Amino acid sequence: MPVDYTPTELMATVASKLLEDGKSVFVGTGLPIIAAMLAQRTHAPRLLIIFEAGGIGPKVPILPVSVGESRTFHLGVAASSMHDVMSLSQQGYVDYGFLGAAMIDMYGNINTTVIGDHDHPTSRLPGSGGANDVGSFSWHTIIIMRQEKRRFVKKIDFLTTPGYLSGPGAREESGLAANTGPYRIITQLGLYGFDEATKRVKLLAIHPGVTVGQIQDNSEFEILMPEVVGTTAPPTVEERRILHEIDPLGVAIGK
Amino acid sequence: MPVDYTPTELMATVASKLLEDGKSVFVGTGLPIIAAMLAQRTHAPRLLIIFEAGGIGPKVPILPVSVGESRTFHLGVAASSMHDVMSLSQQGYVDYGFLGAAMIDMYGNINTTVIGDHDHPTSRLPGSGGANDVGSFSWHTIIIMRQEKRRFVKKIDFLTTPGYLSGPGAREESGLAANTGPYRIITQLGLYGFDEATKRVKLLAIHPGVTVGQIQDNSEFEILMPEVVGTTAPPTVEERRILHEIDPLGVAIGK
Amino acid sequence: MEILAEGHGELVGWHDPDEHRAWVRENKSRDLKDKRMTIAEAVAQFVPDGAVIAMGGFGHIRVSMAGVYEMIRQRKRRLILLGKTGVHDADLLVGAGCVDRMEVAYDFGHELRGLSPASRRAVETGQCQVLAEISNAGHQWRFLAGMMGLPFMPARNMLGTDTLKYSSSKVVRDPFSGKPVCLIPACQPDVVFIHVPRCDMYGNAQIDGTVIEDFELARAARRLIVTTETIIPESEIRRKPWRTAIPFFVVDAVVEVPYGSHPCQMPLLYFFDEEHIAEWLRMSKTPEGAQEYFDKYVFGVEDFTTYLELVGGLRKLDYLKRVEELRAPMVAPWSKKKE
Amino acid sequence: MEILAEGHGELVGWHDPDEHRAWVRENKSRDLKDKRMTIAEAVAQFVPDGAVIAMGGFGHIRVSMAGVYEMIRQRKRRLILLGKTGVHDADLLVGAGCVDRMEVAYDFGHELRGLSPASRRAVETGQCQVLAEISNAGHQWRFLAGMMGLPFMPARNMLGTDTLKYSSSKVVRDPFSGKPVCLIPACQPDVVFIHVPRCDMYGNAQIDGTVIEDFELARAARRLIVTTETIIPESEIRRKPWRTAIPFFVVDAVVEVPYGSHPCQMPLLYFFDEEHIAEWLRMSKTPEGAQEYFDKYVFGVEDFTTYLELVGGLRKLDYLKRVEELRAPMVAPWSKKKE
Repeated sequence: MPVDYTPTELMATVASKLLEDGKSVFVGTGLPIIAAMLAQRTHAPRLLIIFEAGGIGPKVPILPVSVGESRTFHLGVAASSMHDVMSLSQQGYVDYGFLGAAMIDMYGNINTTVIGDHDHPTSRLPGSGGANDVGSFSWHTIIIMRQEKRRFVKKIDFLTTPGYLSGPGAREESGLAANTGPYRIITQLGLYGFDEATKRVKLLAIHPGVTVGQIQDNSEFEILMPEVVGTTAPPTVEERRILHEIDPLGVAIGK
Repeated sequence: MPVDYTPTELMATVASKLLEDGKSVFVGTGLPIIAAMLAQRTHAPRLLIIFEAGGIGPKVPILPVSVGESRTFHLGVAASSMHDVMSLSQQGYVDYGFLGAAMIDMYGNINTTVIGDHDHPTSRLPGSGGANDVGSFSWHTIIIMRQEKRRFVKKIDFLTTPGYLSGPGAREESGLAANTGPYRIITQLGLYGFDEATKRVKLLAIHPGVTVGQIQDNSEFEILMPEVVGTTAPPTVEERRILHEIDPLGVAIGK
Repeated sequence: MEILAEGHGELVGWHDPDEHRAWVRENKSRDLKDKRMTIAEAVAQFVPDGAVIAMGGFGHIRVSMAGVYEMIRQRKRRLILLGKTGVHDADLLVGAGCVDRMEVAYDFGHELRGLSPASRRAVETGQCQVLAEISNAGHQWRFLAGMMGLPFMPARNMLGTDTLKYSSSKVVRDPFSGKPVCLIPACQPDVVFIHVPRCDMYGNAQIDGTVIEDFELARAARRLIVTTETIIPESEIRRKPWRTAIPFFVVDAVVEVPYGSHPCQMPLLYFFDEEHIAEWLRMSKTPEGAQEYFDKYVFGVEDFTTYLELVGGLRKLDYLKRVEELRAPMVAPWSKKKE
Repeated sequence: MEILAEGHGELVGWHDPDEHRAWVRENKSRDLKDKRMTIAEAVAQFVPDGAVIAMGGFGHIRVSMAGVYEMIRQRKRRLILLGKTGVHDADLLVGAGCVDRMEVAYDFGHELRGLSPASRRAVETGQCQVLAEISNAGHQWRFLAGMMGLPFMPARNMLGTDTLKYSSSKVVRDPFSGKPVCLIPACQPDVVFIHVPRCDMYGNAQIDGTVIEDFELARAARRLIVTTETIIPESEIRRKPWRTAIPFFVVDAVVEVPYGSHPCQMPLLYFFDEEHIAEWLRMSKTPEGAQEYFDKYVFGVEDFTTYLELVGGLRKLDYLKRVEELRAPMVAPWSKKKE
C-alpha cells in the first residue's frame, strides 16, 4: 500500500538521506534542521549538527524556532560562539552546509537578499544571514527550495551566496576555498546535482509522479539531463512518524 | 630613626607609587607584580591588575611563580585567555605596562632576547615573551631594571621591545599606536622619565644616598638632567612589612 | 596595497584604531564602580539620536527587550542598526521608527515564523535604508576586529558575490598565499545592549548557553548597557572567574530587569512568548496596527513590571518557564496551515 | 600588496589555507569515537621525528608533562618547538635533545626561578637553533589565524623592532587607515599536547581557570593529544555544554594521566613541585647532570605512576594539593640568597 505523504515530507526525507553518519552538517531553520534531525534518528546517529550561534553536537529535542535558541545546544557537546563555529567552518571542518533559497541560477548561485533593485526593492528578503558563510566554507552545500520558473532563473536579482559564480574555476579565482560549492538541490519536483565539467545544474532524480517535462517547465534556465534519470524513494511510514515527532505542530513539515 | 631597607625594596616602593587607583596595569613576574600588589594594598586598592595568560582583576594572595599560574586569577573578576587580554591591550584598555629589561638604550628600547649575535649568542635570554606586546599596547610602559654601564648602553644588541625607536615620531611611523611609549625607568640608583622633545632618557629623581655622578657613571649613554633633581622617598616600615608579606620567601624582594 | 575588489556599502561603525584607542582611554573607566541604574537612565545617558547600535544575543534569543522598549519609549530617532541577526529586536526598532538605516546580515525575518511585516515595509517604502549588506560571520568578525583594536579582519567569505559589492569590505591579494582574501573592516558600535542571566553591580557578567557574538561584541562596544535577570554579589563572580563572559571595565550601565528578554527566549530560563510575538506579527501587518501595539505595550505601560502584568503576569511567565524546560508544549499561533 | 617591512625568520607551521582545509577534511574525523589510548601509543602514533609541536598551558602551568616525558622516552628527534611561553616543558625537550629548532616567544627561562641552564646551553652551543623570534601575543594570534583557517592575522605589535626582523611576519599598509600594520602568519602545528582537568572519552574537554592560548591552539592543531587528570562520562559534558573548551572533533587522542602535569602546576588541583623543579635546575647545570636526571626520572621509570612514586608519592601529592589551596606554604629551593 503506497504511503500517503506531502511534497514537503518527501523533500525532508530526500535531504536527510544525503547526510552521512559521522560527518558534520551546518544547518539553518526549518527543513534543513528537520532533515538533519531525521538523519540522526535513522541512518546517521552520529551526524554532527552545528548551528551558527554556537550550538555544537546537540541532541535537538524538537524543531527549534531559531538556529540560536536553547534547543540548538540541548545536551550538546559544546555551546560555544559564532566565532568558534564559523572559524571551524572556514578551516574546513564542515562537510555539509544546508541552505534555503528564494532564487537560484544555473550555477547554483543563491539570492536571499532582495527581489528587484537593491536600493528600491520590490520585495526585501532577510539577506545573507549565515548563508554566504555556509556557501563559502562548507565542502558540500545542499539547497532546499521550492521550484518555480520565477525561482529557477537565468539571472538572480542579487547574488547573496556563491554557487559556482560564473562557472568552472570562478570560485577559486575569486579567493573562495578550493573544491567547495553547491552539491545538491532538492525541490518539490526532484533532486539535482551539478555537472562536473560545466558546474551547471543537472537533474539526478525525479520524485515519484513527477515528469521530466515538469522539471524543465518549472525552470527559466536549461537543466542538464543525465543519461539515466533516477526516481527518489518516497518517505516510509516510520520516517513520516519521526518527521511529525520532530515538528509536532507542523510548522515547517505541514500538518 | 631611618628605616633600614634594601635597594630592591626601594625600587618596589618607588614603582608602586607610579600606579594610580582605578587604572589598569599589565604586569610581569617579580618586581612588577610585587609593585602592583603593594599599590593595591596601600594607595590603590582598586588598581586593575592584568596578567598575560588571562588573569584579570585578581586578589593575588602571594607572589606568583608565574604570570600564568593560579594565583594570577585568584578571586579575579575574570580568568580568561591571552587572546582576550592582549586584544583589550591592543584596543587601549591598559594604562600601565610593567617590564623588566636586560639592556636599554637612550630611547627606552629594550633587549631581553640575546647578548651578542642572534644566531651565535654569547648569552641567550628568554626573548620577548609578552614584553613586545606590553611595550606596543600600553599607554605608559614602566621599566624596572638594574642599572649598570653594560645595561644602559648606546646600542642594544637586539631591539626586542619598542621604546621610542629612533626618536620622536618613529613609533607612529612604524605603525605603533599613537601616544604610547616608555614612561618611567626605575633602577637601584634613580627614577627616570623621557624628555618630551627628544624622547630621550631623563633623570627625574635619585634615590636617597645616590649622587648624580653615580647616575651618569652607570650609563654608557648620556642621561639628560632636569633643572631640579628630586629624591625618592624611602620605603616606610609598613611598606616593608607588606613587601615581605607579599614575598615571604624573599624570592624577588630579598630576605 | 592593491585592491582587487571593493564593496561600495557605507562603512558604518568603523574607527581609526588610534582614534578609537584615544576614545577608550578617555571614556572607558577601568575603575570598579557601582553602575546600577534604571533602563530609562541608561538609555537617556548612553543612546544619542543617530547612534550606531547593536543588540547582543540573537535577534530573539537573550535580547535586551527592556532596552528595545525603552529606546522606543524615549522616541530615539535616526539610529543606525547593525542588523547582525536582527529578528524581533530589529523588527520593533525599525517598526517604531527609531532605526532608519541598517547594515544587514539577517533582518526582516522572524526565522521559522516567516518574514517580518513591519521592518520589510519600512525598507520597501524607503522609510528605512539598507546602507550595507554583510554576512553573519562577517558581522561577527567586524566585532572581533573591533575588540582587537584592529582596522580589519581577513576572511574567506563574501568573495565573488553581490554581498561583497554591497558591503564595506575590500579584497586584496594575501602576501603569504598569493590568493585573494577579503578584508572585513572592524566595527566598534556606539552603543550595545546585552542581556545576561546574572552579573554583579560593576557589570561582571556570566552567560549560560551559547555566547553567540557577545564575547566580541561586548568588548568592541563603545558604550555597553548590560541588562540582567538578576544582580549577584561580586563574591559570586570572583568564586569562579572563568565563568565571566564580560568583565566590568567594558560595561557602562548595569540594569536589573527580570524577564527583560520577554517575549524573546532566555535560554534555560524562559521560552519565547509565541502568543505575544504572534500578536505583534499580526498587528504589525499595517502601520496602524503597529502603532496600536506600541501604544498598548510600550507607551501605555509605566514600567517593565506593568508590561509583564499586561502580557499575562505570573501565570504566563510560569508557563514560559515550563516550555523552556520541555515540560509543556510550545504553541505557534503564527503558523500558517500548510498543504 | 606592497610590503613595507618583512621578517626573515623561518616560516614555521604555516600552511596554505586550501592545503590545510584539504588536510583537515582528510584527517580530522568528525565522528564520535572512543579515542582513549596510552601516552606511549599517542606519542608513537602522532609525533613523527621532525614535527612542528606546541605545548598547551603556559610552560609550567597545566602542561602535559606526561607528553613531554614520553617524547623524551621515545627519543623523538629534530622536533621544531613553537616556544610560546616555553618554560619547564621547553627546557626538558631541548635539554633532552628532542627539540633542535624553535620559534621563540619566551623560552630559556623559568620565570621567577631565573634562567634555564639546559636549553640556554643548547642554544649558546648551537645544538639548538632559533629559527624565528616572535612575541607572546604574536604566537597566540598565529594560532588564532590557524584556528580561523586564515593565512594571517593583522596586529599592531612587533612593529619597528628586531623581534619583527627575526620573525616571519610582514608589514603592509592597511587600506582602511592608511597606517602600517603587521601581518602575522597563521600557524597550524603538526602536533599539540594539551593537559586538562577532565574530558570524556571522545575528547570533549573542560578547563578551569584561564584557558591561556588553548582555545585557539586546540583548534589550530593538526594533531591534538589531550591528556587529562580524569575521564568523565559524556553525559557530564552534555549537561553543561558551555563548559566545553575543546570539542571532540579537534582531538585525536585522549590519555588519562592523573597528576600528568607534575612537577608543573595544575590550577586548583596541585601546585608546582618546587623541590623537583629545583632538582632539575641544579642537575641540568651540566650536560651530564641533565642526562642523569633523564636516566633517573624518564628512562629509569616504567610508567607515570612509578614516576610519581619516585618523586614522593602520595605524601608529596597531598602536600602539593595543600600548597595549591593556600593551606601550606610553598618552598623555593632554587632561590638565591639576595643582598
